[in-house]
Amino acid sequence: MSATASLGARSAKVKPMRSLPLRSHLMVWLALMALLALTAGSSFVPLGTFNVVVNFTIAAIKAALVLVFFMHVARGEAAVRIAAAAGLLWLGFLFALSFVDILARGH
Amino acid sequence: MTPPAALLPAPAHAASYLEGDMSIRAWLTTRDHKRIAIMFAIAITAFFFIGGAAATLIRIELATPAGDLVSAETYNKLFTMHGVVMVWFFLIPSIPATLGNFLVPLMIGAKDLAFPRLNLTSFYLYVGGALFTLAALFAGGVDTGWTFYTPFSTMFSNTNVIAAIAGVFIVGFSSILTGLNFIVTVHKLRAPGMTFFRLPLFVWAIYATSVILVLATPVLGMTLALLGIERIWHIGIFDPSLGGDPLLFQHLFWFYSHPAVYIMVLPAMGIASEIIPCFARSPVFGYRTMAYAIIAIAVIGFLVWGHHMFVSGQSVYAGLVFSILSYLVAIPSAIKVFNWTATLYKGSISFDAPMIYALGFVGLFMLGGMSGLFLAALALDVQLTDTYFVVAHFHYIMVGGSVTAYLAGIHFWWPKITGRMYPARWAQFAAVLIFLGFNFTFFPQYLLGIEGMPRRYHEYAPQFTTLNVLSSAGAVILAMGYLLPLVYLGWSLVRGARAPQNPWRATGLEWTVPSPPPTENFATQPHVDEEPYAYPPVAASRQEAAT
Amino acid sequence: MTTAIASAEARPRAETPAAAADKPGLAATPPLRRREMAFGMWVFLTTETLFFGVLFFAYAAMRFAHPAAFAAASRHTDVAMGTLNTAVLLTSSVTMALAVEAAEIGRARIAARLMTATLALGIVFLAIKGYAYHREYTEHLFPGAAFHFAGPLAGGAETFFWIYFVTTGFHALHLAIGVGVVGFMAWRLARGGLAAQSAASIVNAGLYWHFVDIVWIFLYPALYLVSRS
Amino acid sequence: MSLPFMPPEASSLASRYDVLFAAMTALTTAVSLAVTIVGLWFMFRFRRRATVDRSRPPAAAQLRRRRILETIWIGVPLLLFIAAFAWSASLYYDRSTPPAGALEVAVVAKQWMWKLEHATGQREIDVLHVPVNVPVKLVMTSQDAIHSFFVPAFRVKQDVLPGRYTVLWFTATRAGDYQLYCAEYCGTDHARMFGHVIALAPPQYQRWLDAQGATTTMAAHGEALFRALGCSGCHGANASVHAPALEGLYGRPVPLADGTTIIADDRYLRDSILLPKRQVAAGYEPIMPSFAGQVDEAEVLDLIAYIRHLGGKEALR
Repeated sequence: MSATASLGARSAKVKPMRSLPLRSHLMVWLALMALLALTAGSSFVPLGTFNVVVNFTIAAIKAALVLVFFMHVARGEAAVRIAAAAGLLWLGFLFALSFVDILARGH
Repeated sequence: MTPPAALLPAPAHAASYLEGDMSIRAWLTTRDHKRIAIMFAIAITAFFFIGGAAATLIRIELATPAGDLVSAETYNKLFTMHGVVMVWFFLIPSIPATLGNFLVPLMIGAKDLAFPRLNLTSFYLYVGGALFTLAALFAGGVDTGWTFYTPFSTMFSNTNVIAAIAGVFIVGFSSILTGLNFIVTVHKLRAPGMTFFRLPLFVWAIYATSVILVLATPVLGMTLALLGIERIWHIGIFDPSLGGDPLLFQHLFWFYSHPAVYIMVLPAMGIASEIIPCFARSPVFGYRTMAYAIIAIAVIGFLVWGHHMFVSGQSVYAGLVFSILSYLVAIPSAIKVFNWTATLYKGSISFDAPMIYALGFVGLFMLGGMSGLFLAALALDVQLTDTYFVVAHFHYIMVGGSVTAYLAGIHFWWPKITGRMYPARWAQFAAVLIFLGFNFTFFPQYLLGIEGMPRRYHEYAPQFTTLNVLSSAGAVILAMGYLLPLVYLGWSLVRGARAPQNPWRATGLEWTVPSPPPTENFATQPHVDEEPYAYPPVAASRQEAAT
Repeated sequence: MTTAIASAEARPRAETPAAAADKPGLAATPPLRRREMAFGMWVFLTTETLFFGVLFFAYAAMRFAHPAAFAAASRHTDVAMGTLNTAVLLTSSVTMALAVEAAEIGRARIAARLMTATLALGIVFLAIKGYAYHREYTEHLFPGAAFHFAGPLAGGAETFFWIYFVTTGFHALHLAIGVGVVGFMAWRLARGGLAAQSAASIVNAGLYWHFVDIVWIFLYPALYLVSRS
Repeated sequence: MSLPFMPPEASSLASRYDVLFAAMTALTTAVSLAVTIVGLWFMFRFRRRATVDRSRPPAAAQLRRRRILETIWIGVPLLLFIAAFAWSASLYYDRSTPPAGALEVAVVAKQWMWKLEHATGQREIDVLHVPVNVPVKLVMTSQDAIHSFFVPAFRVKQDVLPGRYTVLWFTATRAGDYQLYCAEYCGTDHARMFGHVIALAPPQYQRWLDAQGATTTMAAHGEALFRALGCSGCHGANASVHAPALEGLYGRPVPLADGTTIIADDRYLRDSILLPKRQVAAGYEPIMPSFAGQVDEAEVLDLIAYIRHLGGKEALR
């Protein structure tokens, strides 16, 4: 199988790592903690509707950090990214079309 | 797609999956996809006849306008049982878990599915969940209908709702694991040279079905969980007296249950796409279009659930959006019907039993699809929804479509699966009988719906009598039609002639291994260097010589 | 389910290159099999996305129906404990990610320790959550006959707390399963090294753990931060 | 026109519906027949024993022809479908939009009966009398499960939900007795939740109204209830309690305590009576008790009629 051959070639190129990537993980942890502080702090500031926007934007950024640095979603194969995206896309279908009903009730 | 000539006479000593350890214990702990497929087939056949028995009682009751055979409570429990058993314990697993399980690894040149142990887990989840629900259905019964609409199911039904949905919840995990297994298998275990656009359309169909299983089933699972919690607690999001919204349940339920229709019918389309080219000796018309159509159905099929809710009180705008999307999903289905028909052109057609079943499927699916166009039309749906028109429509798709195609597939691959031939004439006769019996049973129901007879009625106004009697009479023929294969296929297991490796001269990797296939499927790794459906150009056949 | 996927056996396959066997940490599972397993896990997580998605959908619909009640009820959740728990879970994701890295480079003992840290953090999370549940229960915030919420928005507040308990309950259940799996793997790793517990399964356990973390990342603002200003 | 198997055409929408139905039937029948005939012809002509030219054009030409054919049978259905959608959508929109000034009837569905109350106060069970050629608007709610109001002869159907009002309208065009069904499964006696809509020519309708004897209107019923329940103690002109005045309230925007604004429609009034704490008007204490359990759905509709009357929308007598 050609996929197997190329996989073998690719893994041969990867240099075996001998130590833990402590530094990069520490950076991600700091970023996550900073974002947590930011979201918790900002929600005590009255911003009106923007509180919701800020909170969920920060949540999305945190989730993206976990996905990229811990789950290596960008490093993997295309099929993995499609699988991950499909879940979100289909959830989007559920929300979008249901809310066409919910938001327009009584009109 | 043919392997090197040296391989063709397969080594006679390779033990088939039906040889070796045949003890019950070996079967119940097997990880061989072929044996698991057989166990699934036995289980779903049992559930088919349980669901069928409920259907028979329903039709007998409806032979007269008065509710005289069973009480209203019993009738409601019967159609609930019929729906729950047929949808979740027969139709959803039918083709994927049996033929799909057996054939997908063979068709793509793999030894097994990606996760054999998970496959077995899936079987036990299915059996466990189904028996659980069945126990609830028999011990007291459930009267909510298979749709479990709130707030009836949460507040007003006094029956075993919790137990029933718990079983369905468990069976849902079986669906998810089966779908997951197929997706990974198709992505990762294809033989060298078996590119995506060389996959048999049956594999495409099973792949698309798996995508739906994986994306839709969790929504059903959580929705049923919320329903159950709400029924126990009496607080939740569906109950209007507590500020909830019963339409949320309908949205979530149909987000699963509409795509579930495609779980049932896509594999059926896959089977037709295998059989028609084979018996027409003609490559399938527009292979790529057919593959794209499968994917289009799987995706757009998720965007149309609201057409079940045109009179539910959902907003008019939502109705408009769901209606236009419903028309869009009809396009790829129409393409498939046209392409199957075009496949016959310049073919060399023989009418063996699988072909008659497959052509019957195309006809019945087309009639069902056409009635779907009425139901997608907003104004027409207002009149027709919740009447027998809908009942006829989805039985044309699910019974006329899926069950007929399932039987087509069983007859097509029976020699491969069992290593035995069945009596051809009997099979052809049964195929015709089922086609006629089916139309006799369900066509009158279209007319009943047009006349305005609501569904789920235990007794009805006298003006509906004639058509109901016709339908019940047709059901007798249909029931006989369904019992026949049980008899002659059973007979063939004992007395049938030994099947050759490729009785239909079909293309496809599954026909390059002995019948029945060896435990390891392939003696050596197959390599694929041919396009699918490379049926011999008719120029080479004997008819040409005769011209 | 995770265990089932993670422990599906690595079948010997004709096309498996033997070359991978000499790489430390990858010994137990051929690369192709690893990719099958990882892809299977991702597909499983996709189903989990939809599974939790229904809860977020219920939340969104109900918050839209009862905005004021959700704001008021959310103020009764314990934001300090919620924030602390978020920090705990985020940290556990870091230790889990490091454990996976360690297993990948063949450092079984370090991986086992990091996984132990992860599961300890998971238990801390569950303990804090349990304490929060207890407090909410004694404050009559648990939906049902004993539910009590002063003011005009009791109905919507009860719906909020119903969603609160259902979503955090399902999340806690997932986390508890994760704790069990990670604990079991850490134990096998500590006893038999990577021969006993393949790195490939640890990768999958890690993916699952991070997913459960991500669910919480969204639950935190949804439940604790509706209206704090 | 009346198609075979169709119920009688007895409403203004029915004939429009039937034309659409006939068009759709013609379209689907034509396509089904065409596909069937072509398919059967192929099956016959290219049966295995037939001696027939089976040679195919070269691959490139074949591919081109296939593309053209597929484009046709994707494009043509698409256009037909868009036309069918537009036609049915316009009819659906009309069906969902009751004309102004329609005669109103309140419908309360329960397991397993229909309770109907005319604006003029006549109450009926499982039978609804309406005049022909007058638009009738039903404001419907359910006391328990979901039901569905279905009159085949009028080509109308609408689910009836608990906790909410749904609306259905029709104009009967022919006098007669038409069957009324519950179309949404609602439990044991779903099939027996059966009724009649009796359409009468205006004189007969008037006679029927007169024969009902002296009745009080829904609004008057509501007024009596309003006093009996003690609503006037707080909402009346001389009340000492600080409660919103109800005169002219109906149909107006109401600012709520949470900063949002809501239109005081049927649903808002219903919720304010049964679930008063859900939406509290700005500037008022949430002191109103719930009347859930004290009034049934029909009485809520009477109270709403009275409040509408206070807004000048409805006559009291």
